[in-house]
Amino acid sequence: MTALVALLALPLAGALAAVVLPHGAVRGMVPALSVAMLAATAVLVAGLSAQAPTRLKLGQWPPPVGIVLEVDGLAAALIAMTALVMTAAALAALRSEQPAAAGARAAFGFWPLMLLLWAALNAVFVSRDLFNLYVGLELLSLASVGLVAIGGKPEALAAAMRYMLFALVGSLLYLAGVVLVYAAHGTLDIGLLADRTPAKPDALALALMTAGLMAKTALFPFHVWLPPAHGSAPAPASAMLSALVPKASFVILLRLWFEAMPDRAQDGALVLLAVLGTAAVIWGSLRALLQTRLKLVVAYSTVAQIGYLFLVFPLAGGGSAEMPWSAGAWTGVLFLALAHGLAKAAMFLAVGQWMAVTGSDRLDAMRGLATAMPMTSFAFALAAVTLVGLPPSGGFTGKYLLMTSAFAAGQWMWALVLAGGGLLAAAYLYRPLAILFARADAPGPATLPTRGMQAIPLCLAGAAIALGIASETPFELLSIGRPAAAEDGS
Amino acid sequence: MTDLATHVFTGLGVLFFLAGSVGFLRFPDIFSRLHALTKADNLGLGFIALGVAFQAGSWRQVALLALIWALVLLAAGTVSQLVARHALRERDGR
Amino acid sequence: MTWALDATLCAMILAVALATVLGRGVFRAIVFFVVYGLLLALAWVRLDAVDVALAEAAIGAGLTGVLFLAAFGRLARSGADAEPPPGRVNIAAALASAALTGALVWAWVALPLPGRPGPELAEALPRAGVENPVTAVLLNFRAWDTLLESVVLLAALVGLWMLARDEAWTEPLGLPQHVRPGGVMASFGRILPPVGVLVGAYVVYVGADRPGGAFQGGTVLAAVGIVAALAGLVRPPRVTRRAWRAALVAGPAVFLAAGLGGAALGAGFLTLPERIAGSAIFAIEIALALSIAVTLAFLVIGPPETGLEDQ
Amino acid sequence: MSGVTLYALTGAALVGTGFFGLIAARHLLRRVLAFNLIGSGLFVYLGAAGARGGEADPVPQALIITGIVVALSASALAVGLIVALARARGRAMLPEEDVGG
Amino acid sequence: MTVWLTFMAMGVLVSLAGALVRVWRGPGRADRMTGAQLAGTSGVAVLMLLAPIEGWATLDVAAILALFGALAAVGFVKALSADGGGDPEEEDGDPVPLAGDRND
Repeated sequence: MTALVALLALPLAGALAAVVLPHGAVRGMVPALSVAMLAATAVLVAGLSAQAPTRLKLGQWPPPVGIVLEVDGLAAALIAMTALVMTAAALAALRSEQPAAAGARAAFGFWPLMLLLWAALNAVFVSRDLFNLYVGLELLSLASVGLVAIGGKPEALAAAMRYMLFALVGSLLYLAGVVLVYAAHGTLDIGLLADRTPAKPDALALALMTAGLMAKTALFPFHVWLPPAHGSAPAPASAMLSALVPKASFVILLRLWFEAMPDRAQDGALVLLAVLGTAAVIWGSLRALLQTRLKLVVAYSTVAQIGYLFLVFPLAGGGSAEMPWSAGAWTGVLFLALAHGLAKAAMFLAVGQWMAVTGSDRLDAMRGLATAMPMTSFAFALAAVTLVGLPPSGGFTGKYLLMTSAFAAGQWMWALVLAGGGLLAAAYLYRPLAILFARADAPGPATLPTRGMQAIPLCLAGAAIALGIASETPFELLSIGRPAAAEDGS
Repeated sequence: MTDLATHVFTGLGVLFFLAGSVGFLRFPDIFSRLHALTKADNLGLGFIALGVAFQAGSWRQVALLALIWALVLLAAGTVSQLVARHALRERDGR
Repeated sequence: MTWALDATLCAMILAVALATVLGRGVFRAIVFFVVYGLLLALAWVRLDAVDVALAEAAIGAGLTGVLFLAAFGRLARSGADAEPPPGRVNIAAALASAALTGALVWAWVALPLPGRPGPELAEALPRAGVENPVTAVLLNFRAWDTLLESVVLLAALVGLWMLARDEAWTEPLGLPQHVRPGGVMASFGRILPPVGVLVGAYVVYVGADRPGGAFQGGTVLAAVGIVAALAGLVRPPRVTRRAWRAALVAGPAVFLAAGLGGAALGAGFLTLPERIAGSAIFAIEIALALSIAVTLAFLVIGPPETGLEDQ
Repeated sequence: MSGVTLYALTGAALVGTGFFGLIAARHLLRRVLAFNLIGSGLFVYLGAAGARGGEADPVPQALIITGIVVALSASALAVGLIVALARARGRAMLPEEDVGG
Repeated sequence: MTVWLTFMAMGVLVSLAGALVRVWRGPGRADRMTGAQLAGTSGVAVLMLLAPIEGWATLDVAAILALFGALAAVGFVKALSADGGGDPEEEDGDPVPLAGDRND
């Protein structure tokens, strides 16, 4: 309980302090804060493994009067992944920040926005109140847009503006659904909603909220904002935005379809979500193949990887709910989400270091960089292993669980998507890897990042692999408080 | 008696408002239209405030009515002056 | 008869909204939007939601309007106020919009009778520390929403400041303002602030028992600051002034500290013990109103600018 | 038809009107205006739902006040972005939509 | 009394609609802004008329409306001055010319 409060309050307090304190003090505060957050995460996870989900009634008011927070395995796993990625991104930002070059403006803005983003993510992961989730999402979106705009170049401004428009539309659609839910049921609490008699407008509310969250998650065809936004933010910001932010709206989708309204999930709608996910895998991969800037390759890869997450809907919801294969699909998708977060953050942080060295993120500028910077190149390769889904990575575990579930359900086409998507990922990641590990034409760069700096992406990519090797612990964690719909029916 | 006063004053006030609007629509240029804004409407608002004051249950409410009217008067005076200057400049600037 | 008033009001709201969307010219759209906010405030009064009416009058009609007007002026000076000529009528968009409206109308008809937390709220209200139920929901029952909302404002402001030019970063916020000494605007800027501070403080103060509260009152105080700045009475500060940055975070900080205090005392995060709930909420409201006032004023005034870049 | 229903229908119509503006307009300031129309339309709808059956429900009112403040925050950031974008590009439109005119 | 006041409020709304016609037609930006100002005064009048019906807290809304009406108008003249910070009473600095649509 204390750990949960700390995980919510620390980043908020840190953000407030980062607005007031002088820059030097903020730089000193951030590592301490990250350590405290990691410690609180460890306490939270340890406390959770022993028992059922932790519930916190804010202000001691039970719903429908008050707001309930609940930490289940899903929330705890994402909080932990967020803590790792945020810490890594913060360390990378601390080490790469050059006050003279970056300017006092960017140096001032980065830390409050980053900490507000962290607070918003944790708040969304644990909230069980639909309107509270709306406020959390807005905080997330505004902080993200600010981080994209921090670059200040015209492309960054256009990307931030486009992001803002999609975020606004997404919020409004989600809000429309929330309004309908409250009008029909007089409560916003997910737990209470699950027990209410279904009302006629529920399907419309669910559709509106889902559409809004799809725009925020950047599911095809609402993905157009993502690559330019993630491509033009500073590298540590891109790492957070790509690894973490789409997961928040995805978690809300899971809460809606599996916890708040599982019995209102129509099979057709579930299949449609997975079809859009399939389209995202194909389209994102093809676009990634065509990019000449490495950051855009990585960003389009996020579009494709987000697509996989939507395969969970037909495999664990609707007619598949409480079937022998539904738990596997649920856990598999969460493995994919966690592995993608760690691997994607590693990639963006590695690219950021290469950009600092070569001055550009064009693919042809990276030729032979592996000789000079083997650690970051190895990190990129490990992250690629995870994204392709090769053993023994966390990506492999996720895909394996999903594929087994798809065959068991007789829905083999989703298995095909997983296999085909892996091949496509191998194709678009082979290009940068081949260039990196090619023989260098020119002498290596004169100044290199420190070894500690180069180790940061390696740690993240290593964690993504470790997720697959030691899959037992996360597997146990993710099964805590799994919604009934995704529970093993056997 | 108080009800009668309310009827009379609010009725008068609304008449001023309607007259002001007609003037505002029909007057030929911005400067004469600004007259409609400052004269007829503020007079109308004064009558309405007076009429409603007869329904008030406490002096606090009456004071608030008076304050609001004063606030609107102040704003209207300032605004018409500034907007007129602005319009003059906009016209001459072309 | 009352029904006719509602019908007239609704028709006018719709007409103004349509004029905002369909009329030519961005400036016209902005002016219609200002009127729209004003009419909505009337609608909220008719819907028995005076707290919302206060917020709408202050924020919807007032601050948002000033924000858009200032943006229009800046766009006009960059030559970006022009709109492209209207293309074909966008039939797909019209159909989608009609479908959305139709769906909401259908939902209204299909809504079950109000299921609302009436009994639970009535039971909880006496322990909330304030009599105004809306304030009780905002600052006690759903305090977590309100705390997050107060940092949403902060996130928007920090994001807005990131849009400043690097060379303008150490300049005061907003454009430099100047007025004719002794002119109408200068005297207006001197008369309005005391009145506004009075009204704003009053709205915050009565919020515990009657319609009003930190957000509405804070917005009025923000308006005072904006008028004072526009009239050249005060100069907006620089971003580097830490006292002002402290004012930005005071409200959320006091709110968070109160929430953590509850946790430290063993009552639980964001729990206000019944004995002190009233005074705790009052303290939070005062700090929040201050921060909201400063944040909103800065949001409208804009990021630091040199004022030299235009032409 | 009761007064409350009238407001709910108005809210629904406002959402549609704003949605049209959001899709059809290209000038970004107009789009942010349209965003505000949709938001307030939803709030009117919610407020009407809360006012059903006599006694006004305070929860929607609190949600709406929160929503109004959040909408203002988003509008302020969006408007700032538009101004910065117009200063950089000379146009208040997204590059890909800036055709003709 | 309720019926009478409601009727009067409708009368003021009708006059407000007249102001809206001017906002639509213009032709100048000052005409439109003046129309909005008139609408604001009418809104204050409606709120006053509704106070005995809806409760006197309505007057608080009216006060805020009056305050913000003035703010919007000052914001207008300021925003459209030559450098975005001027005063139409000053010697120099004409309003910004329209870049686009003249009838805007």
